Amino acid sequence: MIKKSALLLATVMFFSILLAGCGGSDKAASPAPAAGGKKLIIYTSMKESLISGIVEGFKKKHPGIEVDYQSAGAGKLMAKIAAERQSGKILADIIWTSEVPDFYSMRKEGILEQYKTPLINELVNPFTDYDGHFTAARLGTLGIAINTDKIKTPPAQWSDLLKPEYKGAFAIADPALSGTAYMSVALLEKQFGWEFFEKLRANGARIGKGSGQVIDDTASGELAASLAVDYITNDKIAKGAHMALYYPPELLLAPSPVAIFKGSPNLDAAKKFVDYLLSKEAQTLIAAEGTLSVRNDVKTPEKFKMPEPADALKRSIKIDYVQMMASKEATIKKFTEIMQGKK
Amino acid sequence: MSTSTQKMITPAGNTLAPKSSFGVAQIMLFLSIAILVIVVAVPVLLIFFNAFWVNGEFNLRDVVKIILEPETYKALINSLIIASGTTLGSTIVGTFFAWLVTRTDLPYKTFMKSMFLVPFMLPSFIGALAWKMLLSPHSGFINKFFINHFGFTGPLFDIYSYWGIILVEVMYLFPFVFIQVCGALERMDPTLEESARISGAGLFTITRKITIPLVLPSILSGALLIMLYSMAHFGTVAVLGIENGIFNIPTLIYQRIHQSGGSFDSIRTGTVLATVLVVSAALIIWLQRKILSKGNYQIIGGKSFRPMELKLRTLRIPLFIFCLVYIGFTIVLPTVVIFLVGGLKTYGLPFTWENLSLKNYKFILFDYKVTKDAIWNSITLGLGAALITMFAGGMISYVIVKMKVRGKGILEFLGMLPFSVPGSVIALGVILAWGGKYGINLYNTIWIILVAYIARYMAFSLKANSAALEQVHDSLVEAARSCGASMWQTLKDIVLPLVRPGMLAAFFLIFLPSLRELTVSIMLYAPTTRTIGVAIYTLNEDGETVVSAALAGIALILIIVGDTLINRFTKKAGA
Amino acid sequence: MEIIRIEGIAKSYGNHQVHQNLTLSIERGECFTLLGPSGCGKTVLLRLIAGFETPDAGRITIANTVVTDPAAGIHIPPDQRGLGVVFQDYAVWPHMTVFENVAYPLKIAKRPENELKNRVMEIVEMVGMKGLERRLPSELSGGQQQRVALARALIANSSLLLLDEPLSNLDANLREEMRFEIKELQRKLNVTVLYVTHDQEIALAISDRLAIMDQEGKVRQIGNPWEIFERPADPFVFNFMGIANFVPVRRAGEAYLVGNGEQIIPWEPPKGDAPKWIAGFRPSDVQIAPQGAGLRGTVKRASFLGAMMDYLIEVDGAHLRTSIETHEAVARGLMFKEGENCVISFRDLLWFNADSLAEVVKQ
Amino acid sequence: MSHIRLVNVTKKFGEVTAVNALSLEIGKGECFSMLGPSGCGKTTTLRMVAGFEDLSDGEIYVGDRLLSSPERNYYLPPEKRNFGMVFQAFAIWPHLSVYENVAFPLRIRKLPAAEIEKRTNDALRSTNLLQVAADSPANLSGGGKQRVALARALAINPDVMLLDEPLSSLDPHLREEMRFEIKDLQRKYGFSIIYVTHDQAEAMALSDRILVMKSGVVQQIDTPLNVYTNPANKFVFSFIGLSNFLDIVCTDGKAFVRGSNAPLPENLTPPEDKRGKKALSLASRPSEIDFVSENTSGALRGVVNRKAFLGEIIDYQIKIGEQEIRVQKGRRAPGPEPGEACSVRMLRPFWYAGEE
Repeated sequence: MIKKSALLLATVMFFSILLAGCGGSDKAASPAPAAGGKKLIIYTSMKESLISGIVEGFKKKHPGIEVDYQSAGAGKLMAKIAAERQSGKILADIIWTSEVPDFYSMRKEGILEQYKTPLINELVNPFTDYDGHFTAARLGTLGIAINTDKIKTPPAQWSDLLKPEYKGAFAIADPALSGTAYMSVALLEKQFGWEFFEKLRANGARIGKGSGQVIDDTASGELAASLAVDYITNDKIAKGAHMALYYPPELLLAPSPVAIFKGSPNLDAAKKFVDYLLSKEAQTLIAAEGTLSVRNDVKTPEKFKMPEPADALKRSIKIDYVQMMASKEATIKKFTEIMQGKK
Repeated sequence: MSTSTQKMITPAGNTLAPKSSFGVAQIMLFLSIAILVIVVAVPVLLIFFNAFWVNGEFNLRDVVKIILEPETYKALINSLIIASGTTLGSTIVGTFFAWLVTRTDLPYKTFMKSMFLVPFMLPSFIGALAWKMLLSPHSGFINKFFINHFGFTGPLFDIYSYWGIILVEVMYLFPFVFIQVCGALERMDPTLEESARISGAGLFTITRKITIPLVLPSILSGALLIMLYSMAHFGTVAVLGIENGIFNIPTLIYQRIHQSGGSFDSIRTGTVLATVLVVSAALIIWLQRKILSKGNYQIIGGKSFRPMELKLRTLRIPLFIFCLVYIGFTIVLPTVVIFLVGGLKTYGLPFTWENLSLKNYKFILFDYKVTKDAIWNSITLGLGAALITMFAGGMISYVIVKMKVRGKGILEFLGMLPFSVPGSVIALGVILAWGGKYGINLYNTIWIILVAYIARYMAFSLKANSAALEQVHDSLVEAARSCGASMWQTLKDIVLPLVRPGMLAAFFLIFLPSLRELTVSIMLYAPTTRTIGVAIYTLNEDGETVVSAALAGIALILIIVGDTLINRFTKKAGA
Repeated sequence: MEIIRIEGIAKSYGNHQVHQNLTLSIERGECFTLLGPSGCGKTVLLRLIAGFETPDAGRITIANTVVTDPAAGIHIPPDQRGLGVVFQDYAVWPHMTVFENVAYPLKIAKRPENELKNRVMEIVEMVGMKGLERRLPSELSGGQQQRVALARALIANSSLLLLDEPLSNLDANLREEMRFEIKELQRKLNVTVLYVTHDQEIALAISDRLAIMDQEGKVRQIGNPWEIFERPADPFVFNFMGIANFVPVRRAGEAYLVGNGEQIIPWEPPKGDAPKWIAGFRPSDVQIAPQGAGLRGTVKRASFLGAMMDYLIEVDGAHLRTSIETHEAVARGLMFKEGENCVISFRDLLWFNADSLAEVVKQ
Repeated sequence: MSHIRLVNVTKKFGEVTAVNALSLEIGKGECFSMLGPSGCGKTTTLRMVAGFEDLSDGEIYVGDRLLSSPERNYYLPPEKRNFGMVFQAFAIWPHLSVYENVAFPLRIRKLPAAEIEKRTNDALRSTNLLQVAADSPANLSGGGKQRVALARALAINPDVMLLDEPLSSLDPHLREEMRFEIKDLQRKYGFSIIYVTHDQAEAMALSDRILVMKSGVVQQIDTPLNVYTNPANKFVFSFIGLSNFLDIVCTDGKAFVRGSNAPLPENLTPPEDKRGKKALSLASRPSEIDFVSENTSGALRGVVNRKAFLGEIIDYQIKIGEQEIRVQKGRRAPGPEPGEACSVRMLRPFWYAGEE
């Protein structure tokens, strides 16, 4: 009896493993046909709530094209791309993240396909050196998210963060982990200099983890306020979090460029996706998530109380992305040193 | 049989038979060495190699430089502080509870004993997540409760601290000591204590002078196991430490690799850190051997009377309540919090009916690609690693335990290697070995995680299989040979059926922990290859607290169901 | 006709030389015992014959076929030697029933189902296990497991049976019973048995011939039980075969005096003119009396052991033991108390060279 | 003079009565053995004396001092009883040296250092352990460990020594040696011994008196010789030494060996009080049977089934009727060969009630 049941179990396990093995190879194989030109693969750092709707919309519009996407932090995606390049084949066709300097370096390394979208004239373009290698598909903004239970007077200026209300309760995501956080640190430094961070530090500000986590910590009351990405914050507010997002006059704008990899076997489909992404339909979806569209003809829903895209661009702190790319490590190091009080 | 006797008489028999059995032994030995070399030895050696050789030259100066960097040096110190604190705490807690459930008249002892084993199943990083929700300084439920209701101006306890990390690790690691000490106390010859009593010693004197010194080797071996584990542990420190700038070696390696974007420099820093970790681990193991060899007492034997029970008298009920409270705090409370937070619309909302739903759970299981993939990945990885390791480990153990072939010594050494290599080191080694530098690039695929799991869990399989094989006395095999069975027939008819329970044990010993694995996977995952552990961790890092809590809840259910099924099954098989 | 011939076998493990130039032969149809203290290499020899070990040098021939000869590169594996082996720990496969265990050799030999079944039932009945065929070994006693092992070794009709201390894990009563059964089966089936043991009582009871081996693996004596017990080749054999008294005797002119006293030993003197001798005798070969002719001594210790009375007697500094059946002692008034004087004489006595004793004492 | 006194001692484990109303007195300096098959209650009795088990009923005294009495709700814990005890598995503390093991009971008693040293060394000297005093007991042989256990028990100079199968873990040679040593120590120190064993030869060699026990009930308390030569019942007869039992059937006033139709010889008839019984058991010891000529009075006819040369002894199996008995003779005694018919005479037959 015992022997039988042991045998049975062993058999069951054996077959389950066979199945699992097949399943596993299916998965491993799934990107392969894409490389052969069947499935369009998108690597993006956009959160599920943003990307899934857009992909669904694209599928509806182009039923013949199969699309799959992988959503992860920009750093993780870049590491994967680096590894894929080593093995000689980038599995993705399209990349869409918020880490602008990455696009500059990829352009420099020549792995991006040049595609000047016909829609370019309808768009708000933050890149003065636009040449079609990448196109901004969203204008991310960062503001001050506050926990409305803890902070009663909305912040109007960046310098409000130095008030006692925020003492020991404000955080910026770790720029080593989050691309947007790095962007904001660089922008704020450009505008206000390191002494702004030194003052923040003096008021007990600290480094959080990921850009999402500081927002969740603000929602939970662990933080009174944080430097927050628009659509993540707005998503939580929509779900009932006791938060509000405010923009000081000097706006932190982090464009999210989209690009096609050189040698993509799905070039046609990739171009169609880029165009779809920039279309009014997709941009409306983007705006509905609580972030800024790149189209002037798309209005962000009123409830988010966000600036117009063109206006936002005008208000934003300007920076030289190429130079920013070069000084990334030094900036992060300096920031960390200041915020951890090592200096 | 007469045919075989005839065959023996004919000279043909002599030339044919001996060659074939010789070949089998050699093939198995070769395969075993090959597996261990490829899976374990090469990755580990590559770490050393890459740490000390730069551009083909031996370079110690860079190594020293890296180690002397404040961050590295601090991480090493942190690793030591956390590991020591955890070891000390767990040893005290584990020994105390083991003593309580084996040597006293505590009520419901067997139930208590099984409850104290529960934390063994719970992944400590999920525990850390739960405790973060309970004790983060401003929003932790317990801290908030005290601030709101008792007029506390600050938090009762700040979990983002050394104390917090150590506390959480103690809660989930103490069973290592508990199990060892319980076992030793249960097996201990009760007349060792009785003879002390008749010598005139009271019960407390006996506990102090006889019982504790005698189980000291077990206590130590459990303690060092914890030390080893804690030194190389990623999850708890990642969840609770990074916030406050507390890094240990694994989290620092993770951060470096994460930031590398594929650049080799940071991997190299990683290799130096990993070397430090391996050296510390080797030191700990050496220490353990040294201490154990000195005090490995034979304390089993004699007629088994019921061991004497210390009457707790007035302390009986208070200690019972204390145990219940401990269990409530370490097991029930965190689990409940995980499930409740997993049901929230968004983190930070109070637990009211309108805020709670099963939507997140549904989302994770049916809609969310990341988590769906993660669950599927973990299950297939677990099954794959368990199955491969079960068979490979079975074969290797057979060669080590049973076969008399030349070259076995190497195998024994290689077989010991996986026991001493921490998970994050294996991960790094696997990146070096399979990252494309040597022709095969598995980086960013699921296969690299599989390879790493196999390397990491080989030790478990070797242990379980060897234990099973030790039980198969040589004479059982020889009896079959003398009955006319060839070596293959003997393996098939006698050895395999007898070690099947051991192989099954190995399978589950690997399958279950790999379901919740984090330390290795976090270093190796790619966007497409998240495991459950990685998904929980990254979702939490991304601020998807409620989703990550819900996934953690589902992981807990998976683990508990799996464990229960296995206990059922093994009990049935054992009966 | 010999069935096993062992010629010049050498075997060592590391630095430990177990056998050196060992030569031995075993006749067809006999029950031959290798008897020696633990560690004497008797089990190693059995394993060499069975093929579980290979010798460093020498040759083993079974039924005129050379089965192992390292010089010629011959090593026939155990499964091709056609032997039955019974192990000390039974080695009954725990996952198989009694029937499956016993049937295994025939299954390996691919015998037809029908023949297999009949043969198994026959042999199971022969060893007294009828009705237990469906049991698992865990449901059997030690003695029953040993019977299964025996049946398994017998079923293939091999003409040679190797038994490695098969009874040492059984309790005393069972051991006694089983040794007779083995002997009877051997006679009935007319097989050759090579029996390895350290228990001299079993060896005497079961063997046609036995070889006594010493710690170094050397064969001290080969002979039938009577020869071994009554005509030991040396003190080692004498000592090994039962409780032995060794009393120092010194020559003083023509007289041979016991211990350090002046009493003349009442036995015919040794042949030879060495000044020092050892008188060896069994406790039962000593006659004790309250007075009369013989050596005068004192009872140092009187132990009542049930059927026997055991006395330790001192004669002029030499100590010796005697035993006498209790009923005889009671009937003849020989119940001595400690401290009483007595007189002893001998029924039998062997003379040993005083030097040859040294090694026995060492042990 | 009685030293240890057990009055009506009873021990129950749940429904099972392990020891039933046991009363006995042991004299000062006496060596008293409790003998019986495993599970007969002998160890439980010893453990009650030691204080490891509570009594269900009855009282235990040493001299005038009460040790245990459930009735009076009195129980002196083992550590206060001042006994020496030696356990089967030695129970030597492996983490302490030989010296420290022996000194332990003295240290517990907080004696002055000089006193501890003297008494420890005395005990070590008596047990021939002085030269290994500093060693770890792990390096000692079984006999050495048992000596340490003895020395430890001796160190406090106890009045009473409790020995729980102290020799059964040793090999036969050592067992014999150690039992003489125990006896010597007793002579030297003059303590009383309560000795628990299932080995009858050991009990007989060592004891002044033996208690034979079965299922918690005393069968006989007597000197070793009396227990052997005048066993109180069939159980005692069978438990002490080798024994033969022949089933005897009585019909029409005549007695037959079961399976034989020849009535028993005249000189071998059941005693008066047993003649009415239908089934009897004729008991004899293998060493107390002689081969005699056919017409000897009281001889039984049989056939030699088997003859085994065991060295000192030749062991015969004789078939009488359908039953077998064993006969053991010295190796010099003449005897029949297998297959021969023979006549045997029992020197001291015993009659017991048989199973009908």
